[in-house]
Amino acid sequence: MTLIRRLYCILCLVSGVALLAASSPAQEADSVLIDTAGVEVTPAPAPPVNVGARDTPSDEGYSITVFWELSADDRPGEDFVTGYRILRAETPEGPFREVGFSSVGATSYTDASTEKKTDYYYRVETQADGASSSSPVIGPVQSTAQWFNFNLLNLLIIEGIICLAILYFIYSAKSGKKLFLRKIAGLEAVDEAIGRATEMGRPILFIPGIQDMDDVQTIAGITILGRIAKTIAQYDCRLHVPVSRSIVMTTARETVKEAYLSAGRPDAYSDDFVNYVTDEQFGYVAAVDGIMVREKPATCFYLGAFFAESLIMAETGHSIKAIQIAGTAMPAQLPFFVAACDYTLIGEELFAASAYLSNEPRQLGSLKGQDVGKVIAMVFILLPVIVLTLGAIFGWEFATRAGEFVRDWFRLIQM
Amino acid sequence: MNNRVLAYIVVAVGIAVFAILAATQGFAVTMGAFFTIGIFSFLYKDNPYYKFSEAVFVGISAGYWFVSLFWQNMVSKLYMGIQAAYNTTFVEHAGWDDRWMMLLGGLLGLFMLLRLFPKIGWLSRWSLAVIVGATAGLYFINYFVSNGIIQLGAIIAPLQSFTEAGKLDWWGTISQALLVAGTLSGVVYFYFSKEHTGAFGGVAKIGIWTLMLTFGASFGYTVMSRMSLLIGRMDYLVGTWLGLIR
Amino acid sequence: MKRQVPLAITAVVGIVYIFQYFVPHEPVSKFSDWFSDWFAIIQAFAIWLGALNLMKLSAIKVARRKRDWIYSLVTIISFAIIVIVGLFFSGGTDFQVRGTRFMYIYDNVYDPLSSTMFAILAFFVASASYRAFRARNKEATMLLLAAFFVMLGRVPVGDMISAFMPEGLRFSNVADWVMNIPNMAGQRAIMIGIALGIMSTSLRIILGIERTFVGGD
Amino acid sequence: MNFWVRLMTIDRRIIFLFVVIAVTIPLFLNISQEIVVSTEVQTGFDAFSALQPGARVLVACDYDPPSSPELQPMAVATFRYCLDHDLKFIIIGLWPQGPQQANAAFETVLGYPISDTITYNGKTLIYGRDWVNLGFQAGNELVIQRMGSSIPAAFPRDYRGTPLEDLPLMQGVQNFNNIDFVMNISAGYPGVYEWVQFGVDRFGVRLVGGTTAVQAPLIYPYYGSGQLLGVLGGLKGAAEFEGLVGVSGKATQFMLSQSFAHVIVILFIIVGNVAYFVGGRKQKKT
Repeated sequence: MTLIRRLYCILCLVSGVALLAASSPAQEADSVLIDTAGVEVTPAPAPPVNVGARDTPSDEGYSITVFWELSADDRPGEDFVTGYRILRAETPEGPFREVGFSSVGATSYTDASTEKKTDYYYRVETQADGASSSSPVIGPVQSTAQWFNFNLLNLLIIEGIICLAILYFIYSAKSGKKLFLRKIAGLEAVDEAIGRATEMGRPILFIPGIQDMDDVQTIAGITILGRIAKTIAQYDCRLHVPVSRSIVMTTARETVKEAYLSAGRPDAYSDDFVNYVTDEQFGYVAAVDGIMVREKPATCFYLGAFFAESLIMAETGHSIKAIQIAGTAMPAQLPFFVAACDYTLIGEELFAASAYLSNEPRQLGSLKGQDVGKVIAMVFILLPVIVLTLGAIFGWEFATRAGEFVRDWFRLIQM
Repeated sequence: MNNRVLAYIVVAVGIAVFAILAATQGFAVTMGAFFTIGIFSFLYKDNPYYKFSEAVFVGISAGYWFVSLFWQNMVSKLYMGIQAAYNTTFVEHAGWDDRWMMLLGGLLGLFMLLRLFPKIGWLSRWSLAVIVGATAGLYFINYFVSNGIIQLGAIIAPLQSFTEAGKLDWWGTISQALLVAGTLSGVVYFYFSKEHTGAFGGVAKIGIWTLMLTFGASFGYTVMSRMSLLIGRMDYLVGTWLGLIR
Repeated sequence: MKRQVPLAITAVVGIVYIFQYFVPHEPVSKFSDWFSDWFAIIQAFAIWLGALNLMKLSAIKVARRKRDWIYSLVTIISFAIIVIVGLFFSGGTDFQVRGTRFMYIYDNVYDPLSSTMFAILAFFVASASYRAFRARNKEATMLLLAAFFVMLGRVPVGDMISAFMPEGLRFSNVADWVMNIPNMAGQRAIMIGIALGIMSTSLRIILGIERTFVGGD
Repeated sequence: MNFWVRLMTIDRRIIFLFVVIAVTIPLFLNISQEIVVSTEVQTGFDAFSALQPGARVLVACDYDPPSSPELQPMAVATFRYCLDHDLKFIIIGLWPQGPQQANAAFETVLGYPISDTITYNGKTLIYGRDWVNLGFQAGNELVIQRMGSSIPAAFPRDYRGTPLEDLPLMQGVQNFNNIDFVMNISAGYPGVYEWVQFGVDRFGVRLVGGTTAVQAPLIYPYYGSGQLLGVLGGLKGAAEFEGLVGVSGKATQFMLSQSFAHVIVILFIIVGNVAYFVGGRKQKKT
């Protein structure tokens, strides 16, 4: 070690002792030891400076963030300092126990094990192999909960924009503005499919997925059932909806009943249209397969959240030569529906279906709003990518920074 | 007549075979194998053996869920929850306990049951309204965060990538470009308020191709998965039941 | 009344549950936990409706000696057996601990049945690929190609038969590429679409524009 | 009727028969084949092996017997690895059968039924100190969300009703900050999807997902975006993982049947297409 370095260490040591003298007696003791032991043993590293602690913002109130400035000995390229110990106590006198450890170069630590409305005192120790030196005790600090999570501000803004777009079009549509919507093959085919069943005098099978009402896909499926049931009521054709969840059964009955009511055929409705089989995925499929091969429905709708059973149904449906219209937001099942069914609503189309079938301006308006969302998404992909690429090609600092800013905007979503 | 006799013979032989195997291989595993084969028989065609297995399956599984929900949700959650809340508030006098909120759940549950009484059945709509409203609210954010925003953030990166040597990695760059292009065209395919014609239609076309490649990939993986399950089943029949492997 | 109140409830609850995400402060931060409890409890009540419905239909079949009534009888019996065993002879709340009678039925009847039903898929996958995966047009061909490479690339044999090719073109690497580029692009496009779809569906429900489930429009 | 046309409209039961043969025969054969480890499995394993002895691993088993052919080998390999490297593990399940599957897998590793004290390679492990099983908890993704704020709140007791405070391993485990690593083995919903949405995005857990092959393509985007440290996809992923961990389990053993099955499906597709084109043209003429 050079003389300067040695002197420097002693200096740090003394200052450390001075600081410690103000803090806990225990610490004083061991630092004195180091002192008397003199420069023969590993000298104590400089303690971190300007140590502070504050309640972590935007949280539930169970954490405190401790921050500091690097110890004078914590310099890049030197492995003298090994890291920082964060110690906590509920009184200035201690006892202090370690709550966390931060590696070299770190300047803050979030202690996520605090209780609300309790005073905490912290100190941070610089660790060097064999020796350590502590900052003065700071505090008291309390952790409290906040009413808004500012880490999510960006999310709120993005969602806000899209919502406004959707709302705008809902209401502009209400005011009678004409909206163009492209045809969706699967939905164009619905009437034809129902008509076919009527001609053949065979029932129509509707499967609203196998998830419960706490899945938005099931809700989407049920809303579509509402539209379809209305048509079925008018065609006066038999509808069968076996379900795998009791709550779905209840909801489906409400929905179908209303559909028949609004179609002016309340007399034709019966609760037996909708029946519960079992919550068990494959028990349900076994039963539905049985229903298919025995009742031989002319048309099968599979609209909702599907898992493995999708193919069992689709293949059985095909073997009985039924027209099959499927739709789900489960990407893993889409290939089978696409391959085995006559029409498939892919992902978003499932959610658009009810609005599309309703033909009600406000509903259609919401679809237009979704498109705005897509445009926003595409812009947010394309621009930053271009900017970043150019930045990387021509080494434009500002471009790179701008691009990364946008990216981080999307990445910065956590609680 | 002949068919009937034949059927009886088949049934008799079947019972005999299973009886013997039950004796040699153990009753439990044979019962499992019995139902396994019963379900498989559907592959040949719908038949009484399958119908029987199906009926058992429906009954057993419905009962299974009935029992599970009863002990886990009705008893452990609702009853014990309220009990614990009662203790904190009235026995330990420790004030409010969040588990009191379970009562609200119980109330909504009762509303559901009121459907059994047509006069007041409409109250069940209130429970449904809560469920649907909460689901809508929760999905509104959560799905968008994990599948919208973060995916967007993940795409945003400079197109060109470099090899360890620091040279431009052409293939990597092209791939990255394709990734972005594929995603964008895919989004275009879902665009509702414009006819898929002209240049726009062309992009949408690329979009559907991308989707098809995606589906192909899923399909490939699914084949793998499904085959694994069948292997597992065959292992059960041939190995665990009949003990023919090693 | 019967219609307006549910719509109002939906709207209020929906909005509350959107905003709870942004509010870390109690009790709001607890709302989603509460909902999970409520839903679990509602399920526990609702299944009585389901079970009763199942029993009713089966009983009617048996009573009227409809076709295949005997199987409905089997359903009723097996339901009764497991419910009685599960409620009264399996040690109450730890009915799922190994060794209970309930688990015996689970392991030797329920499990083989569902596993087999699941395994049946293998056959349908095969027949579907034979029947439906035909290069009818460009789209279908795309799907085929991707499936082909992934299927071969994901099993050792794929690398055996493509061992002669340069490293980058071995099936496993091609499969990786398909997974990481086109597959990921497609998945993302689908996800973004769905995310928007869900947003506007939720919005329609909360605004009461989509109201089929509480009846009528 | 011409041969190709007949081939096109072949009775699917014949196809079924082929499948059975293709899958069953290899079970009796004993051909070893080299298994190439894919990057997503490798990175997952690396994240695993970066853990120091004594680290707390949360093993979330979200599957039931039907999917166990694919997933059980992963669980077995995971526990084997934890035991070999003195990692402490906490078992939970969002599926009712998950924790039992975990116990079964654990017993496969040990080779005998679990008890409160077990010995493995001379090491003595004590329940509650070296591993715990917190059992099943209803509520799907919301359970994960609750664990983010407080694990004791989400799982007040372990699977046999012991309060958490009586389990040494759970001392000082407040939330995900006190968990070093999460291994999720899932067959669907709730599963990796939900663990990413709630565990990773909201609480920043370090997550590796083992899934059925069906799920794998769905979670690739999360791997690409760095939300997942690794992906074990289906039986192949399991076999690769077994290879890295150094066990020759069911997955490795089943790989041959797997290869055969894939080949036969591909043959079906090819034959189907040939028949379609040749036969299709003929059909138009006649």
